[in-house]
Amino acid sequence: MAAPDLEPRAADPGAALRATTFAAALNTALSDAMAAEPSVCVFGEDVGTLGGVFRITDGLARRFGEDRCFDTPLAESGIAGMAAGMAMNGMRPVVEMQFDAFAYPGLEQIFSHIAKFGNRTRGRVRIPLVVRIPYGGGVGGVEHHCDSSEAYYAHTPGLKIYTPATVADAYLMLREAVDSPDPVIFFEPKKLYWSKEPVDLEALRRQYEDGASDSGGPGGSGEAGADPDGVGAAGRAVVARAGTDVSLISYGPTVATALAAAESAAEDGVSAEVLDLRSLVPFDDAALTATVEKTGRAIVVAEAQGFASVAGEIVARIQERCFHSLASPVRRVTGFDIPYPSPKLEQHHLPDVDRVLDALDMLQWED
Amino acid sequence: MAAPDLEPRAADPGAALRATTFAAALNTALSDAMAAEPSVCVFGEDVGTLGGVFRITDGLARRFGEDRCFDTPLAESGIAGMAAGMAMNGMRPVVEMQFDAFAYPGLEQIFSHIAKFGNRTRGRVRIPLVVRIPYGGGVGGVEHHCDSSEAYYAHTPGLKIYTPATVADAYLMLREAVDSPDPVIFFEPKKLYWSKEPVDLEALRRQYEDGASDSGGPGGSGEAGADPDGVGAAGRAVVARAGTDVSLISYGPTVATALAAAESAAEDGVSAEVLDLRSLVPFDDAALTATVEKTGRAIVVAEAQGFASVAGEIVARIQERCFHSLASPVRRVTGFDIPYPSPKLEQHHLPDVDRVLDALDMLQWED
Amino acid sequence: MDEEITADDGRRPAVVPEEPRQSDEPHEPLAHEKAEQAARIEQTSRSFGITPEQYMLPAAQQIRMLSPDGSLIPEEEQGTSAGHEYPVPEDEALLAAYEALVVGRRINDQNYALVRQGRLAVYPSSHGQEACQVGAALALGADDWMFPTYRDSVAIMTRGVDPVEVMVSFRGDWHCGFDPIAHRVSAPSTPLTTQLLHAVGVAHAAKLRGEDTVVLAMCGDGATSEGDFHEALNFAAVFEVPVVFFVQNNGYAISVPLSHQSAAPSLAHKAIGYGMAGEQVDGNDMVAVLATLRRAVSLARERSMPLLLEATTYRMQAHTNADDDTRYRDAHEVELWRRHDPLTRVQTFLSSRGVLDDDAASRISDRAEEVAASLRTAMTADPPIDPLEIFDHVYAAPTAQLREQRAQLADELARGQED
Amino acid sequence: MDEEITADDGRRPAVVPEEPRQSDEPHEPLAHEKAEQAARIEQTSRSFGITPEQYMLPAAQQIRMLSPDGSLIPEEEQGTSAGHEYPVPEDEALLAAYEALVVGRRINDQNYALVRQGRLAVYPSSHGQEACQVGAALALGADDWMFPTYRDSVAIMTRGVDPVEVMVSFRGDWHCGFDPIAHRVSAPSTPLTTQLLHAVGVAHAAKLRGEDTVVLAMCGDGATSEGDFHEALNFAAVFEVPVVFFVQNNGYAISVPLSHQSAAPSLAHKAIGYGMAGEQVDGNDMVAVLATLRRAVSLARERSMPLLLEATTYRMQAHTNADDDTRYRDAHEVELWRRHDPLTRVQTFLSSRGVLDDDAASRISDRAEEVAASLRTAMTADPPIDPLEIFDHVYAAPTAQLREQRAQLADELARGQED
Ligand SMILES: Cc1ncc(C[n+]2csc(CCOP(=O)(O)OP(=O)(O)O)c2C)c(N)n1
Ligand SMILES: Cc1ncc(C[n+]2csc(CCOP(=O)(O)OP(=O)(O)O)c2C)c(N)n1
Ligand SMILES: [Mg+2]
Ligand SMILES: [Mg+2]
Repeated sequence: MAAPDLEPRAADPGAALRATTFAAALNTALSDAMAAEPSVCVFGEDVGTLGGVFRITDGLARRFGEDRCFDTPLAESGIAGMAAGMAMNGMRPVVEMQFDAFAYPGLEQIFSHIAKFGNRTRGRVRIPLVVRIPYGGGVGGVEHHCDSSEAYYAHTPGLKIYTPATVADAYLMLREAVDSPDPVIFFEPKKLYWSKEPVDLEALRRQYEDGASDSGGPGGSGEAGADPDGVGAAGRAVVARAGTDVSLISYGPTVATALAAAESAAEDGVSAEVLDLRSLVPFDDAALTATVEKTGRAIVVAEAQGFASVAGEIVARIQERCFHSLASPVRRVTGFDIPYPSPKLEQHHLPDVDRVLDALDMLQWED
Repeated sequence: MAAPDLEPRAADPGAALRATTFAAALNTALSDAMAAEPSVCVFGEDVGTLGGVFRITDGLARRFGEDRCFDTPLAESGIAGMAAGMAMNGMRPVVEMQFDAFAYPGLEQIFSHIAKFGNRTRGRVRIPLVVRIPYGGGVGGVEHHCDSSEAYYAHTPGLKIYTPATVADAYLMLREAVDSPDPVIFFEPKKLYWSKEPVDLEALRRQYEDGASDSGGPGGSGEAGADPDGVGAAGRAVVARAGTDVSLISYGPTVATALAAAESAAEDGVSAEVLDLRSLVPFDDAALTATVEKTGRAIVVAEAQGFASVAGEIVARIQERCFHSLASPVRRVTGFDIPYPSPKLEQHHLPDVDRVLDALDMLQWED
Repeated sequence: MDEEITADDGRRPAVVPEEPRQSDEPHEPLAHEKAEQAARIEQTSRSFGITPEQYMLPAAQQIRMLSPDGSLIPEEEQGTSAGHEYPVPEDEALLAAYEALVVGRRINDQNYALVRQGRLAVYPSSHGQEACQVGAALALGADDWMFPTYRDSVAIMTRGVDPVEVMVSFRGDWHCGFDPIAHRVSAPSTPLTTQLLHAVGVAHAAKLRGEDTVVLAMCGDGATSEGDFHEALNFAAVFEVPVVFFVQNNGYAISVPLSHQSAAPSLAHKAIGYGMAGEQVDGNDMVAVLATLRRAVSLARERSMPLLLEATTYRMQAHTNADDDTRYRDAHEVELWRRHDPLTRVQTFLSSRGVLDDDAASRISDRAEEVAASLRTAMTADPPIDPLEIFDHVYAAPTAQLREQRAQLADELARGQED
Repeated sequence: MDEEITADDGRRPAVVPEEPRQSDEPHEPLAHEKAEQAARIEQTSRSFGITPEQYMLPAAQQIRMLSPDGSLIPEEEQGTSAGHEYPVPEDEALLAAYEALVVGRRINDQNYALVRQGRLAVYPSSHGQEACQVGAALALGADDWMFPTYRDSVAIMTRGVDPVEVMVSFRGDWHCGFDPIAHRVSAPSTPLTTQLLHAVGVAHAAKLRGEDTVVLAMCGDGATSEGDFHEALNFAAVFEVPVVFFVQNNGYAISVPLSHQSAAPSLAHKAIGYGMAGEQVDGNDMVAVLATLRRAVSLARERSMPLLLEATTYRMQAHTNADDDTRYRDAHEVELWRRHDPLTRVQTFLSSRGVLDDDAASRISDRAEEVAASLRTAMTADPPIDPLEIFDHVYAAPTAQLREQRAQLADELARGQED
C-alpha cells in the first residue's frame, strides 16, 4: 500500500525510517501498551505460545509472562465475557478474535454487556477493553474467514469502532484503543498485515506517550489540550490525499483502493480527495462535511456488503448534511450483497480501482 | 393503531369483519400453516404449554400435539441451530426468540449457517425456516427487552426480513414466511400485539391459500402469475396512505406513527404519502422510487438507533436513485444512538408524531 | 493422607502429570497432557481419602440438615460423606441468617404489593427461595464479589445494598441504581447466564493481582442450558479461579419444567465434566444452604478453584407479575412446597433450640417492618428523572453525535415546556 | 436383570418418576421432575446390571484392543467392563476398514502435495487420525447422517463422496462441492461446533417422522469448549435423539494443548452432565474405534438416545499448511506418536491374523494409487468457474437487488473481455 500523501501524525521526518509492517506496528503497540500499564493483558485463541495465527501477539507471552498474555479455551463468548469481567475489576484486556466470523459467538456479550455496562451502571462501571478483529478479504481465505462485520458493531451504541489503514495508525490507534475508557472494537484489515511503510515506531511511541501524558490521561491526543471532545486523535478522520473535484470516502482496507483510484483519476485530470475515516464510531462529521462541501461529489468505498452498511450510513450523512453542495448523487462502491465468495472469485466481489473509476464516471461531470 | 387508508390485500369487504388483534392474526397464521403443511413445527422457549410469553403460540401444542409445538431448553443458539438441522431434513421450523435481545446468542447460527447454507451448498440444501422476533419498544419493557435489531439481520446476505404493520399483514406475511424456501427473520412489533383491526381471518386464509396454490407453490402471491421475481406478495411495499407532497417511509411499529403524522400534516394542508415497506430484504426499490419521485421529499421513520441502520440504508437508496427528484434532503426520524432507555424515558427516545412533524417542517418548503 | 489412591469404585484416577513436562522427556503418548486443575483436584480428593471422581460427583443425596418440620436431621442422614462434609453453622450465624430471611420475605411481599399498586414496573420475586438468597449473601466476605440475576434482589439487599437503590431499575429507571464497585455486587443480569463469565473475569483479575477474592456467580436452572454456562465453568476450571457457581434450581424456567431443561441425574453432575466438584443442597433448608455455601467459599478461596452448588428450591409466586403460573403448574404442587417453607423450617429449629426467643423474634419482625416501610415511602415518592441523562453515560464522554442528539431532545423538551 | 439396582458405590440412582405425573397426585416435593431420558438411562444401566452413574461415566480406562505393536490385547485388559462391552468387529469389516485407511492416508498425502504445488488453497490434514475418519464413515448405515468438520475429508470420502467433489472448496471454489442430501453428509463446518446442533436437528426431524436415522456429529477437542457443544449435547439428551457425538481429541486446537482446553478427567466425563453415556477410546486403534462407534451407533438407534465418544488421537502434521507446528510442540512428541500410527498397527494385526495377505495388500495399495491419481488429474485441471453464479444461490430466487448487482458484474466482465 502506498504511503498516504498526508499523514499528520507521521513521526518526526528526521528520524530513521525503516520499512515496517502493519503487523509489526500492532505487535509493538501491544508490547508498548503492556510495558506502560500493568493492567493491560492480552488473551484469546492461540495468542500465547503461537503468537496468534497472524503473529500479532508474537513474543508477548515470552516478554510479559503467561499472566499477561495467554491462551484461552476455544470459546469466543467466554473470551468476550471474561474480558468484560476483568475490565470490571481493574484490568484492560485486549482480546483477539481469530477471524471476523468467529467473533459472532461473542456478539451477545458484546451487544448486551460490553456495549451497555457503562450506561446501565450510570458510568460507575466502565468496560475499558479492546476486541481486536482481523477483518475483510483479499487474502485468499476460505468461507467464514473474510467477513467485513463492522456494521454490526457500528450499529450498537456504546462501542467505539476503529480501523487503521496505515502502519503508523496501526500503532497509534491501537495504543489509543487500549487506553480508551470505552470498549473499542478494533478492526484490522488482514490484507494489510504484511504491507510495509517506512515508519519509525520508536518515534511514534514517544509521540504517543508524550501526547497521552500531556493531555493528562488515557485516550489523550498528541496535541495537549487539543481534544475537548474526548474523542482522542483516533476519533478523527484524516485527509489521506488532498483533491478538489471529488471526495473518496473510505476506511481500513479500501483506503489503499481509494488512493490508487485517485492516482488513476489524476492521470485523467480529475483531482480526488481521499478521506480515511479511521474511526467509524465516533464519527468525524466535521471532516466528512468539509471534504464534500469542498468537492461537491462523493464516492464511498468499503468492502462490506452494501445493504444497511456503514457505507450506507455515510451516504445518508452526506446527503443529510451536504445536500446543497452535492452536484451529483453520492455513489457507493461496496461488496455485493452476497456471502463473501471464495478465493477464486473474491476479486470480482471486492471494490477495486476500476469499480471506483466506473463510479467516478457516473458522477454527472457534464452538469 | 388506525387502520391504514389503503389496504390492497384486505379481505373481501363483503365478509363479516371482526375486531382482531395482531396477536390473534399471528396465532391463526401459525395454526393455519401447521394445518396446511405437516412439516411445519413451532418451538422455542415457553411456546408450548404456556403459549409463549405473548401468547402467540397459544393452543398450538394442544391442537397439533407436542411433536409439532414444543418447548426447548433455554438456549437460543441451540434453538436456531437445531432449527437449521431440522430444515435440512425436510421440516419447516418456526422458532420464537422470546425478546429481541435474547436472540443474540443465536447470531452465529443465523449469520454463519442459516443465512449461508443455501449458497454454500449451491442451492442443494435450503433452510426454509422462520425466526420470529418480537421487537421494539413502547410497551414499558425493562432493559434488553426493547431492542430494534433488524439492521443486524438486514445487513446479512441470505436472510429475508419481514415486518408486518397491520393485522392483515401479520397473518398474510407470516403465512408467506413459513412457505418461503429461504430463511425469514420475522420481526413482530410487540407494541402492536394487542392492537385491533376489523379483519376477517377466515377470508384471508382463503385468499392466501387460493393464491398460494394458484401460483403453484409456496411463497406464491395472491395474484396468480403476478410474481415473476419470486419475491412473493410479502416482498412488496404498500402505500398505506396516498399523498402528494412528501413521502413518509416506515415499517413495522412506526407505520402507525407515520400515518398519524400524515393525519396531522393533512390538517396543515400537507399531503403526506405513507409507504409501509413490509419487507426490508428483499427491498422494494420500485415502490420507494415511485413515491419519492412523486413527492420529491421524504422522511424515513424507524425506531432503531439511526447509525448504520436500515433507515440509513433507505436514505442512501433514495438519494442514489431519486437524487434529481429531491427538493430537500431526506430526513431520518429514528431512535437515538443509545441503549434503549427505561420505561420511564422511552417516550423521549421513540420517534413520535411531533418529531416527524418537526422533520417535516425542516423540508425546505420555501424552495 | 499421602498414599496413592487406588480408585475403589473400579475407575481410574485422573491422569496427572507428576512433574512439569520436559521437552526432552515427553509424556506417555496416546494420552494428552492434563490441566493443572486436575492435579489440584487429585490433591484435594486425596486429602479426603477419596478418588477424584468421588470428590467431583455430588454426594449420594442432596445435603439436608433440617427436616421439613424443622428438626435437625441426624448427622449420618444429612447426606454428607467423606469429602462432602458440612459442619452445621454456629447459632449466631443461623440467627443472623434467620433475621435476613424474615427481612427478605418482607421485602418480597412488599414489592409484590408495590407492583400491584403500579409503583414498580416489574418484580421477579424470590418468595420461597429466600434461604438461597440469604445464604448467598452471608457466605461471602466483604471483599468477595456477587453476580446476581434479576431474581436475586433479596441477596443483593442482604449483602447491604439499600433496598431503594435495588428497586430503581424495576421502578422503570434506565440504570441499575446502586454502585456495583462499592458493594462488590454486579448490576443484576437479565440476559441469562452471561454474568457467570463476568464473574470468572472478576475472579481472574483478582487472582492475577494476588488477591484471594471469591466470586459467587448465581443463576437459575433454566440458565444452565445456555452456552455461556458451559464456557464459564470451563474457563473457571482451566484458569483455576475461585468462583462458586450457585444454581437455584426452582424447577421452572418461566413455564418450562426441569425435565425439559436437562436429562442429567442432577445439575450438580455437570461439575465433573469441567473438572470441578459439584454438590446438591436442599435450597429450602437455611442451615444446609449456609453450611454448603460456606464450605464452597472457603474451599474456593483456600485452593483457588471453582465449585458448583445446586440448590433445589421452589418459586412460590409467578415468574414475574406478567406471568400466569396457573397455565403450567397446579395449585396442589405449590401447596406441597408451601409446607417446606424455608422460613418456618429454620424458625422452628431456632426456637426449639432456644436461639430464637420472643424478644429476638419481635426485634426481627420490627426490623422487617421498618425496611418495608422505608421501601414503601421511597417508592411512593416519584423522584424526577432527567431525560437528558440518557446520553451522558453511553461513553465516558459523549461523542459529537450524542451531543447533537442531546441538543435535539433538550430543544424538544424546552419547546414542550413552552406549550 | 430386572431387580431394583441399589447403587453399589454408595451413590443414589437417578430419581425417575415411575409413572407419568398426574395433576391430582403431584410428585414428591423438594425434588423436581426428571426428564424421560433419565428413565431410559435407568433402564439401560439396569439391563447391564450397573448404576446409571456407572453407565454414564466412561469406563475406568480408554477402550483399546490393539497394543501399539499391533497385537490383540487380552479381553480383560481392553478396558471393557459391564455396560462398557465392545465386541471385536469381524475380520471382513476390519479388512474393509484397513483398505479405507490406506486410501485415506494416500488421500491425505496427495492433498498435502497438492497444497505445496499450489493446487489447493488449504488442506487440514487428518494424517494420523485416519482410524477415526474411517471408523466414523463405516459405522454408519446408508440412511444415517454425518456432520463433519474441515478436518474430516477422509471420513466424507470413505462415506462415498467423490474425492474431487470434497476438494472443491479447498481448491478455492465458493461452494461445498458435493450434494449433502444425496450423500447424507453435511457440508463440512468451519465455524467450530455449530454443526453439532444441526446434527441434533436432523435427528430430531427424522425421529418426528418415525425414521430411525442415527446422526454422527464430529468435532475436535478444542471445539468442546464452545457453548454450542453444551447446547447440542443437552438438546440431544432432552429430545432423546440418536446422535453419536464423536470427539477426535488430537491433543491440540491449533497450538493450544488439551490442558488449556479442559480440566476434566476426560472429555467423555462431560456426558453424565447431560444424562448420556460417555466413553473414551484409543483413536489410533482401528479395531477399538470401529468397535466402540458401532456399538454407540446401535445403542443410539435401538434406544433413541445420544452418546458421547472421545477418541484419543494425534494430528501428525501442522493444523493446516498455514500453520507452523514447531512453534508449539517438539519433534520428539510427534515422533513418539508416529510409533502408534493407526495404519501400521492394524496392518500388523491383520497380517498376523492372515486376513491381510500379499494379494489383498497390493490390491489395496493399487486402489489407493488410483484414487490419488484421479485426484491429481482432476486438481491439475482448472475448471472454469462462472463468477456470475455467486448471485444465484443466495436465495432460492435472486432478489431484485441481486439481479441488479449481477447485471453490474456481467457488464464489467463483458467490458473486461472487450479490452
Ligand atoms: C438469553 C436470554 N434468553 C431468554 C431470556 C428470557 N427469560 C427471562 S427469565 C427466563 C427463565 C429463566 O429461568 P431460570 O434460569 O430457571 O431462572 P428463574 O427465573 O427460575 O429464577 C427466560 C427464558 C433471557 N432473559 N435471556
Ligand atoms: C467459532 C470458531 N472459532 C475459531 C475458529 C478458528 N479455528 C479453526 S480450527 C481451530 C482449532 C480447532 O481445534 P479442534 O477443535 O481441536 O480441532 P482440530 O483442528 O484439532 O481437528 C480454530 C481455533 C473457528 N473455525 N471457529
Ligand atoms: Mg428456574
Ligand atoms: Mg484438536
